[in-house]
Amino acid sequence: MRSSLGRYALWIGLAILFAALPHIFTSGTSLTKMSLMGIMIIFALSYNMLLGQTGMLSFGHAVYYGLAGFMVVHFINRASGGAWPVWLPFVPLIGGLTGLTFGIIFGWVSTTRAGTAFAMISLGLGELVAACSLILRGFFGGEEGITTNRTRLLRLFGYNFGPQVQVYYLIAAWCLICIAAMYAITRTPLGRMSNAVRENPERAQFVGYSTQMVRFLSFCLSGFFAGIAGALAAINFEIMNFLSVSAVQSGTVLLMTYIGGVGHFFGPILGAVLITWLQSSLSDLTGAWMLYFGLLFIFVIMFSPGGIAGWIMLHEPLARAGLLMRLLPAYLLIAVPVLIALAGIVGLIEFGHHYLVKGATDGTVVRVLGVALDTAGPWPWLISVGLLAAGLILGRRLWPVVTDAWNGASAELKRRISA
Amino acid sequence: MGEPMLQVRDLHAYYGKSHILQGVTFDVGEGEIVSLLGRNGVGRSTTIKAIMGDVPPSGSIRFKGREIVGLKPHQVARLGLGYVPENRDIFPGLTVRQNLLLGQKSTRHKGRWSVEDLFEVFPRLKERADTPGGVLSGGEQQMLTICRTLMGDPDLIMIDEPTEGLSPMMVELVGKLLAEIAERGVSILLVEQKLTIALRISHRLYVMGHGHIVFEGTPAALNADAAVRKEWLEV
Amino acid sequence: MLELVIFSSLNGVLYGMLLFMLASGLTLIFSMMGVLNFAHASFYMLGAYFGFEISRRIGFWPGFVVAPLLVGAVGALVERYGLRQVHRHGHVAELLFTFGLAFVIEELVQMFWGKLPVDYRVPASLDFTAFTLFQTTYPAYRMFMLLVAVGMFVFLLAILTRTRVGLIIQAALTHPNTVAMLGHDVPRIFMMVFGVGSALAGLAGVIAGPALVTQPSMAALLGPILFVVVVVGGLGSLPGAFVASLLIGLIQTFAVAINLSLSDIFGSGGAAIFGDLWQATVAQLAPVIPYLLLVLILIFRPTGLMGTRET
Amino acid sequence: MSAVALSLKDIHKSFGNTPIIRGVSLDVPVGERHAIIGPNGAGKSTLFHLISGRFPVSAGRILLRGEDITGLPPYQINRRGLSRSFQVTNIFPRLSVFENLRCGVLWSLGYRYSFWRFVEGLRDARERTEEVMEQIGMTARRAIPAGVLTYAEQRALEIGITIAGGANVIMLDEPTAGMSRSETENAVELIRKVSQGRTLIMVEHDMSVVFGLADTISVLVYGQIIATGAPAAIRQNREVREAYLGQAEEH
Amino acid sequence: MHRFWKRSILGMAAAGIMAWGAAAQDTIKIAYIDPLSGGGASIGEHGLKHFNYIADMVNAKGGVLGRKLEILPYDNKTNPQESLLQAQKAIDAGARILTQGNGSSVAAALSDFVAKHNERNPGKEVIYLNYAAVDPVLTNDKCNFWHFRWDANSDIKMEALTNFMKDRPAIKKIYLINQDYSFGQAVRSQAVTMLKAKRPDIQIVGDELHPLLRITDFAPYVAKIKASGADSVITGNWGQDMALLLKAAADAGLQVDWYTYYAGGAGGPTAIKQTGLSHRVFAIVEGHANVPHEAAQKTEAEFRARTGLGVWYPRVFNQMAMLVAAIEKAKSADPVKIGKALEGMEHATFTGGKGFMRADDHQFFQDMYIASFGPLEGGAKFDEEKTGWGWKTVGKIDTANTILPTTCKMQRPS
Repeated sequence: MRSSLGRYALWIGLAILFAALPHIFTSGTSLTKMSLMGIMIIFALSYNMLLGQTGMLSFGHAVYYGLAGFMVVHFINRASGGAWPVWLPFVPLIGGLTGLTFGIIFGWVSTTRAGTAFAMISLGLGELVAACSLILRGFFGGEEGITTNRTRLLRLFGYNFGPQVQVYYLIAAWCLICIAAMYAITRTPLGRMSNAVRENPERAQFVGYSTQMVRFLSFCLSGFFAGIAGALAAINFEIMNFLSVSAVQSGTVLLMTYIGGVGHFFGPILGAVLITWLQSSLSDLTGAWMLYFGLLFIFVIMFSPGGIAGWIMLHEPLARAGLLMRLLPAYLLIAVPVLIALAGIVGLIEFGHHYLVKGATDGTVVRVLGVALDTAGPWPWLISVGLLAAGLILGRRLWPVVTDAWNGASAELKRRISA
Repeated sequence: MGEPMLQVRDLHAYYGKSHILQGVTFDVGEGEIVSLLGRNGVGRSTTIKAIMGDVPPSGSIRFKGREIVGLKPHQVARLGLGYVPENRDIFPGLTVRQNLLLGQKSTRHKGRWSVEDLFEVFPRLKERADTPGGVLSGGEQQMLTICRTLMGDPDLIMIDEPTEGLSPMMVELVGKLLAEIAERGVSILLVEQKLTIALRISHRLYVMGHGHIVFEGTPAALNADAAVRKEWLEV
Repeated sequence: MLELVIFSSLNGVLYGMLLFMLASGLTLIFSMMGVLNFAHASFYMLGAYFGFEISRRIGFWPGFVVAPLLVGAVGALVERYGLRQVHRHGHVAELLFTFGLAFVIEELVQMFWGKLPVDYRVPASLDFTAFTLFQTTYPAYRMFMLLVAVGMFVFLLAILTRTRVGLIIQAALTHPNTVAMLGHDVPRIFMMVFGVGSALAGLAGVIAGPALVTQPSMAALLGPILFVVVVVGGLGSLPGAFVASLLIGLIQTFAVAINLSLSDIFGSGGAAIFGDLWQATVAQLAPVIPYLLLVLILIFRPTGLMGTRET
Repeated sequence: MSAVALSLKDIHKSFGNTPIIRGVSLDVPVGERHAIIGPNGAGKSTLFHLISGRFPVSAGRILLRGEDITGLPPYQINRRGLSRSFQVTNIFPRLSVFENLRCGVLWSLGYRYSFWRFVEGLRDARERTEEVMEQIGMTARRAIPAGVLTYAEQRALEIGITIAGGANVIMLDEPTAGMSRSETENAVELIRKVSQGRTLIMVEHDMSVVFGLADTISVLVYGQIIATGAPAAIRQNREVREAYLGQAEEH
Repeated sequence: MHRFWKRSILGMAAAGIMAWGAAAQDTIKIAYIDPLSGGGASIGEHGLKHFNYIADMVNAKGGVLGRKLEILPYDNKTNPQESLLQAQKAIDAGARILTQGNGSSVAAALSDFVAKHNERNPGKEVIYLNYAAVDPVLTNDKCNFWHFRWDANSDIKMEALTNFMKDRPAIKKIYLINQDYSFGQAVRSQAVTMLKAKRPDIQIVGDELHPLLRITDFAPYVAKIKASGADSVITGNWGQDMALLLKAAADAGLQVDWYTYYAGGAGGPTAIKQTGLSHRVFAIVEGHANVPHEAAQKTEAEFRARTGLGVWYPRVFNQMAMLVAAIEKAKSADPVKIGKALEGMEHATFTGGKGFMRADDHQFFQDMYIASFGPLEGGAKFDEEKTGWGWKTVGKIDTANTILPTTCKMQRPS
């Protein structure tokens, strides 16, 4: 049995981290980004309750996030100026309940089916709501969406939640609560039976559980947390519009969760942080950021279906045994060709992007590290392809070093365990 | 040529974690009818699937002097090994004739059998040439499956439980077909649970039990060996 | 009114046939691999862009022939080096792979051809009026599209039912293992079907490109509707896909022509409860109808109209 | 006569036009170990699926200790005290041995769908799981994901899950299929142990297992039961011999 | 220089170099927040070229108050929430002037964001210059002091358009087809009201709203238009909805006049050329390439030579010129002072007319043109999208005839 201190250390550490972050990254941008990350962490974790925990692939999860966000915007607008005695920090609950309500309604409809049929129903429901969001202007506010002002509610301890940093702490607190709650749920009978339903729905039936009921309850809970995320988004941005319920938003949370890794609880957290960061930062660097994004996704599916978390956790037993250092030389070695190949790919995409997208108006010449390269000529292409090829060939050559190191370390691990 | 047509040596195969075949060795000679007997779950079907390349085995399988371990099923089939699966797997939406034509590996290759030949052996099939395979009776389906494989002109045909679930009359018909097959110079490896046909038409028999060959000999020898029958075959 | 009905029918059938050109490939691929290919509409878009690129260099007709072949080749490569590798990770991974692929193709298309619609023209040889009815002209190119779509349907049917390759494909759809045992190279057949399915989508793109608009969102516009078609028709059922394509084509077209709203029928009383929904006309709701149909079908008749297996 | 645990009343089942089960009636008394044997394709597994609610019957009634369970979904039948294993190993591959067994325990202890208490905190569930784990001899393997166990271990786990919920009626579908000799012997021991005080219905091909375990044997051929009786009687039954070995064989 | 490399290097450098930051104090930073990737990228990039061109022009003349203008591009992916994040980034980077144009949803979000930001961060105000978002609400119910708009809002455009149409007796039956969202609905309702007031004899034979950017084939709609017997169509459609609509109309041989807002938008000219609707498509604009104003023609030529594209946004020139004037007048780049200087400012427009920024609602009023698209004729020099066709003025509405009342009630900083 773990000591109770050990059990809580992680959570206390996380709380301290959340509290300390605004003092490390102080700019308004960082605060905004971190707030968004907090929201996305909740959203991605709620999505993983479906995909990772219960094995339900949904293409319409944004419905619960978005609808809750809209509901909260309306709620704040109604309650503004002290009309209703509510404090902002409790408003996310309204979102959660909205998500739950729609989770119950749509979940009742869609969890009667599993697998591809479920995925298709979720797609259909998502498209339905998205299409309605442009028709029902009263609720969704048309293309502009609906704005609100979070400072108009009653003050709590003198905070009006105008400054971003206050909102950050509000989000951080909710994020912590939701992470803990969702983690806790994985450790309850329902959480475990969700896993069982994911693994083997038939068997789950034969130990007394209605798979439909398990899926339905997971779906509702997932809707609840997605609703909280949506509410926090509404509070953070003070605006909701039709994009929040759209397929794009549903797709984004799917990508986040999958890239982060569906097999481990912390995977979606990684994914949410990474993808949020990439979305707002990569676009500063390159107009082709979406392409990188898509390629990363395909790469993960093909070579690391467990996502980043899966890859990390592959090393966990080794790390525990203190054998990780044995892999380091091999990893450093393979990093060289990987980086070379990556440079080649980036070159191809960036030169391509420049030549095709900007060449006509901005000229075809690119300066890289002070060297002018004309993308209309062969050189940039030859260099990129050369780098890519060199990286691939070298990587192939060096790959056995990695497998040897891996096998060596695993063998050592086995030896130690059996010893 | 000294080597038998099919030569299986020390064959091992796993199904998941389960060690199904634990060193199976046997031969089928040219023109020979050999039966592989045994109860359910002893690995008879796995043996055939391993030969066909459907289950990855270790060990050696030589067919017509060529090592075939590692080949894909369609490559094995093209070498002249025919397989009639136990569950029949006829294509229910296609007509009888279409099912037969599918057995041909290519339209150019003319083998020992033509559709007309087979219709002659099985007039029932001819009558039903244009009905969908799915509506045939069990016995008719069995005949169709064997015929379909024959259309591929195999040199050796492996048949998994051809008499399973068939009426005595049908069993007789199948027996007749097997004899006809052998007559045209095709070797047969018959996989059976029941002794009925096997004892009657086989040149040699193998009995399998739990991943091994536990008996090898003529039908007469098996008939004489009550211990083997009781231990490995009977109720 | 009659005029509206006639032209709506013509347009509906045309749209339906266009859907079918895509749905047929999607259905075949689904039957084979059990995976709904999210990137299928992307192949349609690639077809249009390839067609455009070839037509502006050489001419429409070479593009008409070459572009689908190119798309088919791309599809085959995707199957061989993408999907087949992902297969071992399970269906979800396969589905997501095609999802990611659709994303990447859209980005690449935007990179190569830009976001704006490209100037993909109807060839001069088909740029005339086929007939005039009630003073409304019907362009020859649309007739041509209809012809190609019908031709393709007949061709596909013939291939599947009349040829040996078709037999093998039909058999491989249900019993891939058995077909392999009979000496047919099933993985190659799969690759081929994927390629042909993609090529059909490409062909649809080549002919739809000039009539509709060739632009990077054309895949995203059609993609979800395609799923509706194959699911409503019944997963894996080619006749089902055909019926559903026409059905949805006609529904979409006729819905546009109806200006009624709930408040027109039941009076404005319901507006208080249902808000804008009450006021929306059927024409406005037209894009919602297919998804409503999809959800209802999946709930009440999960096999689809003509399918045999549940999703 | 002792009470009847499971009673089948003229069960029929067809797939499309093909009848698979053609009128099976059977009474299994409480506490009996009952084996169903028969050649391939006789419909044994189908019969199991019908009883456990995996497939709906085409006609007939199924009574579990007098209660009609015909047409109920599997989980309802399970909750009424009937539990089954599968011919193809059917476990939760990515969950640990302990988790697998605990999944089998939870419902019977009344924890149902609760998401407000930690599963680790459920003392009775833990104890019951430990007990079952001990019984199937897998305590040492508790933390290992079920997917990486050996085949025989997986089969044992399968039995463990089946009995974990404490059902009175246990149905095992070919529990020893694919096992080696020694593994089979262990499995027979295990089955004997866990079926103590319960009603056991099993399908099995290995005759040594059947004759070693069963009190009563029913022979299913062509979707019909052609004989039911004590092992010795079945062995002598001429019809049974024919069904298994074919009628041509005489000596 | 290519942005990727530039940003990578800057990013690396920025970490440690405060001196660079100090030097940057001297520029007046204008954050350009529009789509630079994905769907709207090409439009966003083109807008950016206007700003860069003008900034270079201003800087070449020594800048403003001795300070150079610097345009900082931010990619908002046409997403309102993303825009707010990017706005925050821009503010962190020292930009106090934001500008944006693509999408009323983004504009509404930004306007709201700016108002709240200024309220919550007194002394750090930012100002928002809107060059293209036309939702009337921004200068009516949702107006605020920090938002200034140089494009005529959709009501004003309709006012101008109907003022033009009322003198065309040939117009008898009008069909309205618009996208089903706020802008399309605004176009539709204003058209109905204004036409009724100005030309009660005109019959509105159809009033269609279709889903936004979701139609692949407009043939069914065209069939309806045809069946209605309309002689003119008014549409606010843009993008693919415009192109597809025209295409379907040409296919069906529909012979009507098209009164549009955005026929000149990206892809529009290409589509019109394809359909062969020579001088049947009219657009309401504040200027076009072939307005015979010498300075404008010269700029147009220079701009085309430099970017390969035409001037889409004469209003960006107006906006920037007035910004410069306001900074000079206020002798400060402080947003509050700029805002006050801009209020009520009168200024010559790009095409030589007179315009003014109404203090009541921060809406700029200017001469409007009705232009038709067809083969170049009569000494017109510039075609569009390399089609060989160009715009021709067929009507001009003076500033005075574009003025509409506003409901704006604005709070001004003291």
